[in-house]
Amino acid sequence: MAPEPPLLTMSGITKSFPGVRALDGVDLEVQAGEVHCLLGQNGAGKSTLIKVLAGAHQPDGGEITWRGEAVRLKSPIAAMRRGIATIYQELDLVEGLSVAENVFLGHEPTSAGFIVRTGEGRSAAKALLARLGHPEIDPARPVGSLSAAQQQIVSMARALSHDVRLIVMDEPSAALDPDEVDNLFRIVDGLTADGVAVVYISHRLEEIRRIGDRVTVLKDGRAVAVGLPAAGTPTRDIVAMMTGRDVEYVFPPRPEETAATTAEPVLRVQGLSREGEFAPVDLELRPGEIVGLAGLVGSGRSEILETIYGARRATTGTVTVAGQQLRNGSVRAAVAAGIGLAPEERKAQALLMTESVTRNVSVSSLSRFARLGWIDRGGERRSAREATRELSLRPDNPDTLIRTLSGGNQQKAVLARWLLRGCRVLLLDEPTRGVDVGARAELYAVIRRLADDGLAVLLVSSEVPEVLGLADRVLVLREGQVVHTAPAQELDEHRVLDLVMEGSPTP
Amino acid sequence: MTQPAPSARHNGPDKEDPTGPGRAGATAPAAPPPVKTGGAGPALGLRLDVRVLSLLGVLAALVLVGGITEPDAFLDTGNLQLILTQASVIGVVTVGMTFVITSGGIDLSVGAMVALASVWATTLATQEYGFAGIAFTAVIVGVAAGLVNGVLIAYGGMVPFIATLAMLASARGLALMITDGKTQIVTVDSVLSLGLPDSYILGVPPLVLMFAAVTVIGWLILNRTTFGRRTVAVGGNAEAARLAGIDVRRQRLYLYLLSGLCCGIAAFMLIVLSGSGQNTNGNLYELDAIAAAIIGGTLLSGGRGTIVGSVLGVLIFTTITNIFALNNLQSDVQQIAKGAIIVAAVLVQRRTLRGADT
Amino acid sequence: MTQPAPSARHNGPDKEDPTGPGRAGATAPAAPPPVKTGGAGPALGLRLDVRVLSLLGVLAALVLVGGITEPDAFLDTGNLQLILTQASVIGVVTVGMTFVITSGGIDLSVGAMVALASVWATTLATQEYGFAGIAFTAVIVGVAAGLVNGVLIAYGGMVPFIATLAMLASARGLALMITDGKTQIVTVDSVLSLGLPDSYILGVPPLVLMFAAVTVIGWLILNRTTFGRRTVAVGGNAEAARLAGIDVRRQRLYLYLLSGLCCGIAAFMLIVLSGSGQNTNGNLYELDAIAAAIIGGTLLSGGRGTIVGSVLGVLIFTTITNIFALNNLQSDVQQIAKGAIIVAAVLVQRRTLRGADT
Amino acid sequence: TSNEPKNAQPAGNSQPAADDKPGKAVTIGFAGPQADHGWLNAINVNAKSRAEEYSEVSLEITEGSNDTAAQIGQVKTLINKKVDVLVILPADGKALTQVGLEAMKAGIPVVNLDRIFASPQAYRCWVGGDNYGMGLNAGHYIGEQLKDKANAKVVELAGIDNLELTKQRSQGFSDALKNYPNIKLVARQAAEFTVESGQAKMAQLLQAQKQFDALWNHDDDQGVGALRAIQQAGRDEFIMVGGAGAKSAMDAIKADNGVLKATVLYPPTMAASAIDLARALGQNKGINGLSEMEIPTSLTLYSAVVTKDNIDQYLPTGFN
Ligand SMILES: Nc1ncnc2c1ncn2[C@@H]1O[C@H](COP(=O)(O)OP(=O)(O)OP(=O)(O)O)[C@@H](O)[C@H]1O
Ligand SMILES: Nc1ncnc2c1ncn2[C@@H]1O[C@H](COP(=O)(O)OP(=O)(O)OP(=O)(O)O)[C@@H](O)[C@H]1O
Ligand SMILES: [Mg+2]
Ligand SMILES: [Mg+2]
Repeated sequence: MAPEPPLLTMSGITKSFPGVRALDGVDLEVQAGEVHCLLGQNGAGKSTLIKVLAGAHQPDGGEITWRGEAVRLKSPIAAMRRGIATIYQELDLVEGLSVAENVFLGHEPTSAGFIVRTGEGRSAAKALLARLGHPEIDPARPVGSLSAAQQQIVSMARALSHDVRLIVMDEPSAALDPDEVDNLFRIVDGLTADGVAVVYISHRLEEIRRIGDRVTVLKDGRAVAVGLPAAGTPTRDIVAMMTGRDVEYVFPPRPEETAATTAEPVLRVQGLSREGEFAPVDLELRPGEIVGLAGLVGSGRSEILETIYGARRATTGTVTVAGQQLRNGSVRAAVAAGIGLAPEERKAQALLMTESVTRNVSVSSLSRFARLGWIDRGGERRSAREATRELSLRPDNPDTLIRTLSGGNQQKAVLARWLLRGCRVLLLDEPTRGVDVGARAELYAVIRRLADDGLAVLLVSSEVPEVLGLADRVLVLREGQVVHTAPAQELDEHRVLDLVMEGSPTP
Repeated sequence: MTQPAPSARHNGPDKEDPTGPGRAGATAPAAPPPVKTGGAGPALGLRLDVRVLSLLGVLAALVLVGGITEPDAFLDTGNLQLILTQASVIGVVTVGMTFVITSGGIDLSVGAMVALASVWATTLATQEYGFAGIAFTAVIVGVAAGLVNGVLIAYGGMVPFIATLAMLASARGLALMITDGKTQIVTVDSVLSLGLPDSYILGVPPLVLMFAAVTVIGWLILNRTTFGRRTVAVGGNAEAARLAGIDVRRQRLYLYLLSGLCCGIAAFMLIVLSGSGQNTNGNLYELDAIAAAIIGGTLLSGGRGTIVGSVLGVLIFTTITNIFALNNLQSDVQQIAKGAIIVAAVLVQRRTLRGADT
Repeated sequence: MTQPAPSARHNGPDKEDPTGPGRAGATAPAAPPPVKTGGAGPALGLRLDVRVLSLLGVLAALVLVGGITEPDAFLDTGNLQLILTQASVIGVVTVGMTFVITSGGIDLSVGAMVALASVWATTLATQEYGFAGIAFTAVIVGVAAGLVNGVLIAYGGMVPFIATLAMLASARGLALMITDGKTQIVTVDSVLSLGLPDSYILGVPPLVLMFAAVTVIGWLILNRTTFGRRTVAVGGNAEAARLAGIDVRRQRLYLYLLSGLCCGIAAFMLIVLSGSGQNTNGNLYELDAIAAAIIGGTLLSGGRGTIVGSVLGVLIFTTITNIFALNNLQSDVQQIAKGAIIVAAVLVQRRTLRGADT
Repeated sequence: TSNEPKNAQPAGNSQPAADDKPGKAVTIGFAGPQADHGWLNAINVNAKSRAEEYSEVSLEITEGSNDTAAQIGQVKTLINKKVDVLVILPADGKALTQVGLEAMKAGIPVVNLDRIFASPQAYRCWVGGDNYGMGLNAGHYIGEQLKDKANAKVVELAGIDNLELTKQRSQGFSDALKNYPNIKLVARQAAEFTVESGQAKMAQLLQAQKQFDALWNHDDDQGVGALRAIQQAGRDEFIMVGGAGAKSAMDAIKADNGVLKATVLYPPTMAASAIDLARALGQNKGINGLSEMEIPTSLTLYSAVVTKDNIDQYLPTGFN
């Protein structure tokens, strides 16, 4: 292969935030038409690097060469003009605007330079969505009413609405179903065939294998490996480079003889339903048992969890904890009975971002540390620290601001909250979303250990291997109905996917 | 039984945003949101209509009350002209305010800017230049004050509440300095006559026409131009707007400037209406304009704005005042009733919207 | 090169709530927030100190100006007593307001509640019950008005801005109705004497002591109790607070009740200060209290509140007024200067904080 | 009055009430409401220009405020500054009684201007207008004009309802009308002493009352707006009586080309008188024209009705 000049070269990029050196001299080189994967643990600096590339951050130092020419990308517009489009990790859509308006935000088709040609925008958006395999998304719909997966498609359509030579995708698959991921990869293939380069970030290493050409690994703001062949490098090596240690990327063993089979169920859900969201569900959870809910995005798994938890009001049915029926639609009743929820959206639904780890952990058990409302802050801090230590949360400093923790550690803090509260039933919604491989393995171990200590766990995850690997028993959900229940050992990925998609309309 | 909020979920992947959940958390209500946005999308158009309809319903109820209590005085052309004229000045201010609030900001200085523009435009020196002098000065002073707000907020990084509060104090002080507390009577005939029945066009007072024009232009800008699109984007998700290549700061600057412009126009209209300029003009316009915009359906947290709703909000408040006066209610009863009507209107509206949703 | 603002993203749920309590967006600054809290955690304590220090710096600068321009009148015990007394009434209101804002809400009705409580507590009928009657009535009326606010907001789902605006109108109307516009003189000697120099304790006026007590209690509640913790949690992320098992609605109810309580206390203090009850009392306290809280460092979007900062904010405003009065500045100049000083203080503070951040 | 300066003539009777020979130096503290209104501004102008006439008098004027607590602070500031005499025009008389007492206790004589303190102990001398009398005189004037008309209708455009003086004016007005059983007060709305509110409220009143015979407007400043509304409605079937005595109103009365036929005075010259009294108090003098050794404790001004007939006499007192 004749060495073509690279499309993009970034060299010695540094970037500091107050108190953090996010990038410490990173190099990146991307060829036209390749899929270049960017790997690294949470907080390694991947998103920061691509924000520099997108013109959203100004680097403190380093050089960017674009098509052989040194450039400064002063603003997102400057990058877009050169053909660099970015799909950000945090969806960057405006919920109040329609799909078409979002796709063309900032470069609307106009008459006289300022009057928006709505019709033109809609048909162009429709064409883009069709090209992405989603003609069913109505360009006039407000983006806020779309599912996460659909929003991801809109972000993609926005990137393609520019005349691109390089598309950066920051964890695009985190919110997608397996078949959606297949679709995404088809699009990526189409792009690279046209000579467009793709920078791809994901914590799912198997995806890298499937589409990646070359890999750059970041660790603590430095590139520890640049331009490795994606196919030839063993997973173990990549993980070792990312984490700096050997991680057993396996699920913790199930106990031989669970109490689950014998004990009385601690949680009993009978005929629970919510109109328009899910049909009546029956479910029993025994102490020590992990039950997985598998299903497509939008199949109603989160709704089931939140309804059990009382965050949504059930249309029919009851939830019973240790023989005691819970008041419908009351989170406080659920919490008092010993249910804990680690919700899907950590930041929006679980974390107090401006607060310390201690306060995030203790928020559900405040009255335990209080006499007449007066908080024993020493006791609070000690207990919170105990709980976080038990889950080996890092850094081991209870005064750290929660927002500075990596995704995996934030998730541990949420678990610690319920550990401290002393709950009997734990509802976990996508506990590993956006969490890196190393932390993931730790989380699996923690969850299994909690179960072994007698907790009943109900787990929702979009990653089928995770459900199969971690759960003892699996409920398969399709369009709000439980279609199959079986011990995890009796299922495999294909079988689950078949069950999940059977009869569902082709996308 | 109150229903717990169906925790509307934000459909995104893990948000690793280091700046935190920002203001959204603050806005999550404990009570169920009246408009669920889950479910079918095309309903949006319908929903906006439902909101407008519910406002029209409130207005219709008021008209009914007015017609029943004071059939002669309420239901006649003169009173319609009166209500619309009374709504005009604050209406124009509210259009500007709607833009600012839609972008997630607030402008407490509108009343003070109206006062400043109205007194500056009616000094003896200005009046020498006649109609054009007065109109031009009013608009320019409004724009200049808005520019100061915009620079402080967009480039000085001040919180809009504090920056415009400072402008409130300064502009009122400056207005007082200019007038020395005196009422400045307008002697320019062409300005004065604009407020008299002779210049009504097909029975419509010119001030009402100006209000209508500002409304229509405001609606077009908000709904049909890139400027409006960007305003909504900045209010809905400023970071997303920035990443989409919008110059968020410049947009904010323009928005406060626009609000100042509206205040300048309103000041001119007030000069025409009252035949004078006074430093007490525009007293508490800020509260009236914000209240009208919110009642109309503009989100105080930004990201959604409706000019039609704002105008209906203004008309509702003006009609209430009109009915009170026609019925010769005294100040105390008026105020008590006003508070009660606001509460009733909002609660009824919430119910309607929730009903329409199922 | 200024760095583009990492403007706070909202990633909260319930963005679409039309009447939700969210004014927060309104405050999202265009530029980086004055206190960046990203980065290392342990610095938090230090940073708060920096903020307090910067406020103390502003105060010191003002004292310097006062001392230079009017050395005799400014720097004496009488003037110190005066400044503190002046700060007391609005200070107590601001403590309540700080809680409400910290929880992501707002209370526009504080001034009106002070007025209502002060006139109710000074009717002839009430005065018959002497000291206790007056004090008790003032507090109860404040609490009752706060309760109405709380119910409308927490359980009626009304936007705080609108609900408390309605209360503003109604409470002022009711106050006017009670007094019929007349000022109600207090004839109870024990109340009157509390405002006279004879009852100063070690030179400290009782009103200042009451202010100090409210401040200390407020600080303890916000920083040392579950109530305070929940207030911050609700303001920081209401949805997360709800899912963590906090009864967000009840918390909101209590918070508006607390604000009403503070207004009741302030009303009693104002009765002592002025020896009368008047329906015009507390005029524009809402703006003053909000401004003091924000200048002090409480986030208008909720999730961060500081009693110490609020009190310093009140003292800054009171000192400015005092210096103006001592220097014989007239209303116009005073207002212009006040606006300018607010802008200068905020910009200086921002610079200090940014400096301390690196 | 030989050494009276010829410049800076305040409106009205320039005859100083007190002995005009320079005496010992006096510092007069002056606290008034916020001068955001024509009449209040005239008060300030009168006080200032009268003080300038005396070389030995220096005036300490605090910034005006309409907030009780704030004004208390301002008076206390003046007490702390140890002025010799205080002239206080309170935003609310009763609410400032306490500071008045405090000042008197501190040995500073207080001249209470216009809005009266609740306790006579709180001032040494009170000078002010007569709000009740103002309403009474307005009522009598209108009564006389309409006394032969059957079923006469009268409309009242009041000032700020929050102020006690508004209630007093309204009370006097309705008491006067009781003498004329043929006259009925058919509507009353309160404006805010501003042109804007005067226009708005008057427009509503005109809409509500299709025909009436007389209008009493409490304040000539808001009267500018009221007249504008009347002009806009094209109405002229009634007579209008104003209040306070602004220059613009007097000009209109003199021109006699509109509905405004009279205004009831509430003379801002009282501020000049207050300065005279304060100076005399500071110098322990009596006042000219009275045989008393001491300054009287109370001086109520007469609210004259200015009409076309006597306009020339009062025109110089009209304020802007
Ligand atoms: N705007 C910011 N202000 C302060 N610190 C920041 C900011 N953005 C990122 N950081 C910090 O920089 C480091 C790198 O963050 P970055 O988001 O780039 O990591 P990442 O590799 O994308 O992680 P993840 O896999 O979790 O997405 C982290 O320590 C993060 O906390
Ligand atoms: N806040 C919301 N606003 C709009 N639509 C919503 C909201 N929450 C959920 N939905 C819709 O409800 C349906 C169910 O989505 P949800 O994501 O809860 O399902 P799920 O099975 O839990 O999938 P996931 O794997 O994404 O958690 C989706 O179609 C989604 O669009
Ligand atoms: Mg990232
Ligand atoms: Mg889900």
